[in-house]
Amino acid sequence: MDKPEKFIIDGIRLDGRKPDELRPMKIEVGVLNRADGSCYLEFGKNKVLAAVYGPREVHPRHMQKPTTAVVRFKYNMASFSVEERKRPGPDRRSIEVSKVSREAVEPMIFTEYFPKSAIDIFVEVLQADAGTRTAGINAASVALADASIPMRGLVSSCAVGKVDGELVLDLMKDEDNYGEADVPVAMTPDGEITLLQMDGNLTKEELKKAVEMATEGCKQIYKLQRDALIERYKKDLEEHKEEVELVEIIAESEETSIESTIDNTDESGGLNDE
Amino acid sequence: MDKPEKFIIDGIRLDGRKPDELRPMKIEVGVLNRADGSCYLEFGKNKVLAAVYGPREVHPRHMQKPTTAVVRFKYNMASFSVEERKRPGPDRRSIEVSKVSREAVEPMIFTEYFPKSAIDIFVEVLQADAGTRTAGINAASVALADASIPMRGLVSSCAVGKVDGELVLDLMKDEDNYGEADVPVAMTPDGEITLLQMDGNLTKEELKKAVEMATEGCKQIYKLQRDALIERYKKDLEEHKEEVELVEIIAESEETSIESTIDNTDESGGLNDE
Amino acid sequence: MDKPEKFIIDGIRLDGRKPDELRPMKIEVGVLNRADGSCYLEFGKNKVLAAVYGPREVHPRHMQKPTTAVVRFKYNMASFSVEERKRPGPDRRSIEVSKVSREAVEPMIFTEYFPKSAIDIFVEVLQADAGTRTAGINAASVALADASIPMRGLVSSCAVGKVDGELVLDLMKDEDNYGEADVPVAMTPDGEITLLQMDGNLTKEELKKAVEMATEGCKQIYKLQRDALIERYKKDLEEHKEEVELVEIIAESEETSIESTIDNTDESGGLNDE
Amino acid sequence: MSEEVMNELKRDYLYSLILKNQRADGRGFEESRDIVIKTNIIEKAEGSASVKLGDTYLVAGIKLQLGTPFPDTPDKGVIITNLELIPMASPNFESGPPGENAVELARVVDRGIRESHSIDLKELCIVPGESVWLIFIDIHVIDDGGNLMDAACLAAIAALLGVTVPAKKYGIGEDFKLPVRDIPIAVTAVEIDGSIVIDPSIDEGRIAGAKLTVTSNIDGSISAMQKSGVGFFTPEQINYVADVAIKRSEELREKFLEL
Amino acid sequence: MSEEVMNELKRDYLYSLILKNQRADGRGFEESRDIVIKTNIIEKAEGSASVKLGDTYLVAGIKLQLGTPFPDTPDKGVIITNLELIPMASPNFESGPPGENAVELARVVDRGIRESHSIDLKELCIVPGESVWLIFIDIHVIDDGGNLMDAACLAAIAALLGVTVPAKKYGIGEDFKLPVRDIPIAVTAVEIDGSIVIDPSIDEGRIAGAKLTVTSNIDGSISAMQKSGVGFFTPEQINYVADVAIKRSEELREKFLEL
Amino acid sequence: MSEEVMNELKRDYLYSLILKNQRADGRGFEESRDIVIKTNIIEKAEGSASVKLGDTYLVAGIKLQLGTPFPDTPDKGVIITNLELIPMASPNFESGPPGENAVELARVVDRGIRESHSIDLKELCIVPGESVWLIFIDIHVIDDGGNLMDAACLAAIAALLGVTVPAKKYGIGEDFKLPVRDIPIAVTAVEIDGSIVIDPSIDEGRIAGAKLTVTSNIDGSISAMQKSGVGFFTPEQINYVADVAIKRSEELREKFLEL
Repeated sequence: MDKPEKFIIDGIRLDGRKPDELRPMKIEVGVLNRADGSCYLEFGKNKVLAAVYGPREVHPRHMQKPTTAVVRFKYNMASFSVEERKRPGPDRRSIEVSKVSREAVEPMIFTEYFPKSAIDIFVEVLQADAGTRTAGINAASVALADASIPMRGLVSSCAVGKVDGELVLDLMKDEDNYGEADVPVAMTPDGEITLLQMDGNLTKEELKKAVEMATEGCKQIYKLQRDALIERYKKDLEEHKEEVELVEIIAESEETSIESTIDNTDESGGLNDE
Repeated sequence: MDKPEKFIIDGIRLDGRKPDELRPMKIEVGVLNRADGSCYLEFGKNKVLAAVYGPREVHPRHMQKPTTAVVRFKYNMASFSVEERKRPGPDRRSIEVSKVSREAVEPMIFTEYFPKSAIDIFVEVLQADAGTRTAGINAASVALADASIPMRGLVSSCAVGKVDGELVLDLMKDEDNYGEADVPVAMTPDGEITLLQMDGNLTKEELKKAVEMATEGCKQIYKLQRDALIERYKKDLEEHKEEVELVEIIAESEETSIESTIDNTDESGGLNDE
Repeated sequence: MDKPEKFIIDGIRLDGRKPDELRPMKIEVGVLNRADGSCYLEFGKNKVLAAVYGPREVHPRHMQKPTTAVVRFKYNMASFSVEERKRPGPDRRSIEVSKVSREAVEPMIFTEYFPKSAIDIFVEVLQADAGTRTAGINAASVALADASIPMRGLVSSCAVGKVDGELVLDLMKDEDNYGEADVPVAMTPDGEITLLQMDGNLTKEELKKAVEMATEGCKQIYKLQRDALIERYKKDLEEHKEEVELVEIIAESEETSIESTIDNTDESGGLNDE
Repeated sequence: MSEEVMNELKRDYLYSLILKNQRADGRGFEESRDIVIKTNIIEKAEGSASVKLGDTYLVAGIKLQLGTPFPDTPDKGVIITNLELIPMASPNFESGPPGENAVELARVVDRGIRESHSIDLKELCIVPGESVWLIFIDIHVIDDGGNLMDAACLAAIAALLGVTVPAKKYGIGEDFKLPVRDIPIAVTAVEIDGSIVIDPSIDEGRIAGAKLTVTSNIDGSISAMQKSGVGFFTPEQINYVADVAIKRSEELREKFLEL
Repeated sequence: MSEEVMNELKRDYLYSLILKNQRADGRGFEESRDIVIKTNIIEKAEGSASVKLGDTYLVAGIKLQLGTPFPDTPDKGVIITNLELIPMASPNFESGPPGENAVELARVVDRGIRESHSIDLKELCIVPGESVWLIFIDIHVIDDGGNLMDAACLAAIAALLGVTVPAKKYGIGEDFKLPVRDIPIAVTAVEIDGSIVIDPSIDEGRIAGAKLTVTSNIDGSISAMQKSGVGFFTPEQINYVADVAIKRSEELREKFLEL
Repeated sequence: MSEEVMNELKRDYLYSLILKNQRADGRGFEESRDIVIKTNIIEKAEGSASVKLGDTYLVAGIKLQLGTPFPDTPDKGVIITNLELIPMASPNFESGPPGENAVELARVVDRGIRESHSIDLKELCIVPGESVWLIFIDIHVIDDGGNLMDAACLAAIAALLGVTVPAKKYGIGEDFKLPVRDIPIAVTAVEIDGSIVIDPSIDEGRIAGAKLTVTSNIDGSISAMQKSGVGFFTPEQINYVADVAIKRSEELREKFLEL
């Protein structure tokens, strides 16, 4: 697609969203058998899988840390996930994305509980639209919870961008390609920022507003992550009926006032729902 | 060479062989100084060397197995061994050939005698015609015996192919290039199959017959391998005269009813016989 | 530059030097903060840095030697150091230069004092003219002394070449490109040769003379290396006044009869002198 | 250590079942696990399929690009098959370039498709010697539940069957369906203590001696075979596996795939 | 072991200083270390600069070559930025291909230059789609004294400002000055125990939680940001760092660099 | 550990022999081991030779292909020399890309041939700047019995002397003999406890301090030298080794090789 003349017409973006609206997101928890925790996540046309292994032994040994767990994060794109076939193996972009993604989730992990161990997080991008790193961080966060890794809270992530001189939430592909700025952000439930990158052109004032918009986006995503995890626990519990009520109560008490504004309609068509 | 019109004319193949006839094979045992066991083998125009080191220490340590020896097999083609110069280093083909070759000889090795150790087998192809993997397995098997690695028996290997719709033993280069199927096989003296690969097109019935033909070929090769090893022991014994009779008796008693049908005439022209 | 018609006119070379004259050399000691010892050295238009780390732990462990230190030498050219941008990472030339450079300095190191340890020497070429390996060895030798690694003496290095059928000391770039022979040499203060390479065409007699010329060149360089180290110690001592006289005496007593014939004029323009 | 003890116990248990003509998951020796195939799941790929075979899950994606043919087949398209055993799929997989298992899997998948002449490569030639279609078959193993070989072969051919050649995008005529002429299907059996079972689970795969994969075609002929593992087969066992594999591939074709 | 004890002690000491609004080298929280920039120090390079930032020392060299443009920007020159953490620079650096830190440094330097449109890439096109200038920015870290990011960005833009495009050498017209339109400057701050300090020394970098780099331009706008490190920032802290960074970059531009 | 004790004992024994002017295999200090050279042993190569030098055994193969010349020598063929220390040849060799010893061996072989102008590279130019012959010299070390350098040089030049340039196969005229103009031969000596011995066995090589290779030509001039090893030579020793090497190379040329 060539650069469109305008990205926002009468306050509506090319894919019909409002400037502050996220793309639909779908989250499935515990989709893999071998991994200790896993998550399949769709975010617009992004399709990503996250798996967590650990805490487990560190190989090679000299990478052990004496007082904390080592957290490793590998972000990888499938060869067929992008328009032009990608050569297998890590490139410079995915090395950087892996690093900042690890630094986005690691602050929430109680690594001190598992000295000399490794917690391995793998994110595979099966289909890439714009925003794969934010999709991957959202999925990784859920997979960590699914693996019962003790955490201070879930990390949620989305990007804010600038098109037609206006800030918009969660860039889709064309907005990303031709936009004026891209600011991926990840956040704790308390609004602490664990990922922040930016390229393009922003004024100080725009930066401030971008972080505020990202905060709203992350809150919505947090709700979806929580719902998906609760759904998962419920399913587990249906197989262990007697325990169900207890958990219901816990879930209730944790409920916050945040309301999901995304219609999580796209429940079909997933990779793993047979 | 372009594809010939016919590969078999009046029951005779392009190189003068009958359909069930092997190419000439020449085997020399103990040709290298540094290796614990070695073998030089010519099979048609194939010229291969096999060397065995071990049992020896495993590096890196974490590759050790607590209760058995690790068997490693590295098949490598010299850059000058083929028509078009081959870039040094392993390619995907040689990685696969190394794997199936190891799995062809390893079942015969008493690996349980050498826990935590490594037995390393190296096959170098100096000149490649068709059938280098079978030549390499034959040579490796003899080199293992020369290295005094305890084995249940020798493994023998040859291929069966299909040209002009007919099954033939031991494809040469042109038959391989233009043939309709190739089935490399390796066998124990008892006819148990430790290597079987196939590509091309075969019916069930042809497969059955192919395995039977390979069995006959392997029997002939087994005889040549045994003869070469006995020859080698004799030579050793000539330097230790007093022990010779005992071994003669052993050799006799092991003799089977298999008769070699190949004239092992090509005793000159080798790489190592000065 | 194309090949000039003559390299020596009326006994003077293209850059104004006499046949037995070195290019100007500038040596600064202790220029780096992190390294245990370091040296910045200009030799003609060559600009090189040497750093020494150690004795320190060996990684990986299996590279340890039980009775001596391991000496490692890594010669590396910056991508921008040469006319045509060099791809980062070691090529075959730098692997060989690293090896012979290590073997040029290692004989002078008391490696037996530091069993199981590593002494790491790094040479970075920031700008390459002809003779980078000799510049690197000179700098490495000084950096080893700066790191207080116990040594039998300093190693000094320069090349002799042949242009217009005549032997000349210390080839510059054009002489190197179009010359008839190049003989890099490194020497101990006692005239023992620790580096000798040669390519081109030399008679036995020319070889003899080349080594003699290199010996004279190395003596001059040795003086400069010593002066630079004394300068460095003096500077250190100025900060510890009371100790200064003692060292003056030591320096005096070590003084040899060798006189520097190089004007060490080029004291400005260095990388590190602010 | 405790892992080794577990493995020892598991091994003994599985052996004892086999002796009683049983398998841990209740299957018969000739019975394979449930299969779910989904196609065209990746819009960015020209073709794609996921296969769930018991606990095993993998995805194949097909990308087409223009490129130059091999010198010895100037009038034919090119197939490049790659398979990644990414560390997500198993605690035993490591990052890095494909090891011998990944290479073997990719090459056996490739041979099955190539040797059955499943893809009509001559129809993928644009200018002989200069320009042909390159077909990249990339297989991403996501959950290793055993018998990756059969799942990988199935995903590859299922993905290929849905490919539209994007000729228009490259300005060389109209898009067309990839000319697929055959449906090669691989069936794998392992030998455990003298018995032959097909579609081994991951635990069965671990305790098996030898393994044999037979890839067969619509007409009942065989296009690829591969023995692997430290063990052996008798000729009778090989003929038996070939029989069962051909039969089973017909069932799978009927149930899931058609030209 | 003793090294770890040392680190523990150092960490406690630095934390206690921060609590007293102090830094180990006496600087204020918004104060950066002394800077010395030298340009055109490598004659073989088309441009070069060394930067000394406190104890940190590195060299950037620029080489220009002819090459083909990227297919999606046929009328633009190409920037390739590479940074090597050579083992000379620190006992913690190892030989080998760039690791994640080197890659991140190179990419953030690159983004600052690229996104500020500092280089007018259209003027580096010779024949659209065929021949453009490739600008290789190679950064050699020689002494790691902390905050490599700011030093690397500074060296890159300082080196670029001195580049003459060697058109004559390639027989395509007269040499000309590289068209540099902006001077992006990176300023890095770290969070230590709730306080924000800029231009962290190596020890401060080690004990810091999160790190934030802000690259800003002549007009006060921001062209690149990068949070790294295992920690987080509040939105207020981010706005504060952006403010300080923009101010500091103006001072640096005034003192050292001009178009 | 016992290996180290053995090495210690062997070392002492060899040293004591040297002091008595003896070598373990009874040779004189200037005497080399038996040599057997066979040529044209690999039909698939344009030239080939095996060399047995005492216990050392290696094979050189020459392949010729068409390719583009280097930009700075547009009218000359190209020599590419590669040497592999494959793990078959010694328990000390490991798989993987050539290490420093293999690289050094290849480069010294290459320099001897190149600098003696042994191959007339101008006669290997087909179209200046576009098409020349590439000569691949691949040396496969099969059994390391010491002094690989001399054996490798010998195998390379012996193989080159038998090369026919396969012009016809590429459709560019008649085949012709590779234009070889000189026969560079390398002779290596080592210093052991002050004494100089030539053609070191593997054990002598291990205990030697320094090693010196001198490659000399038909006219008695030297085309390459290489000192290696952790040790040194006096100028007198170097002149002595050069003398012996030149003499020995004449004997070898007479006995084995001619233009």
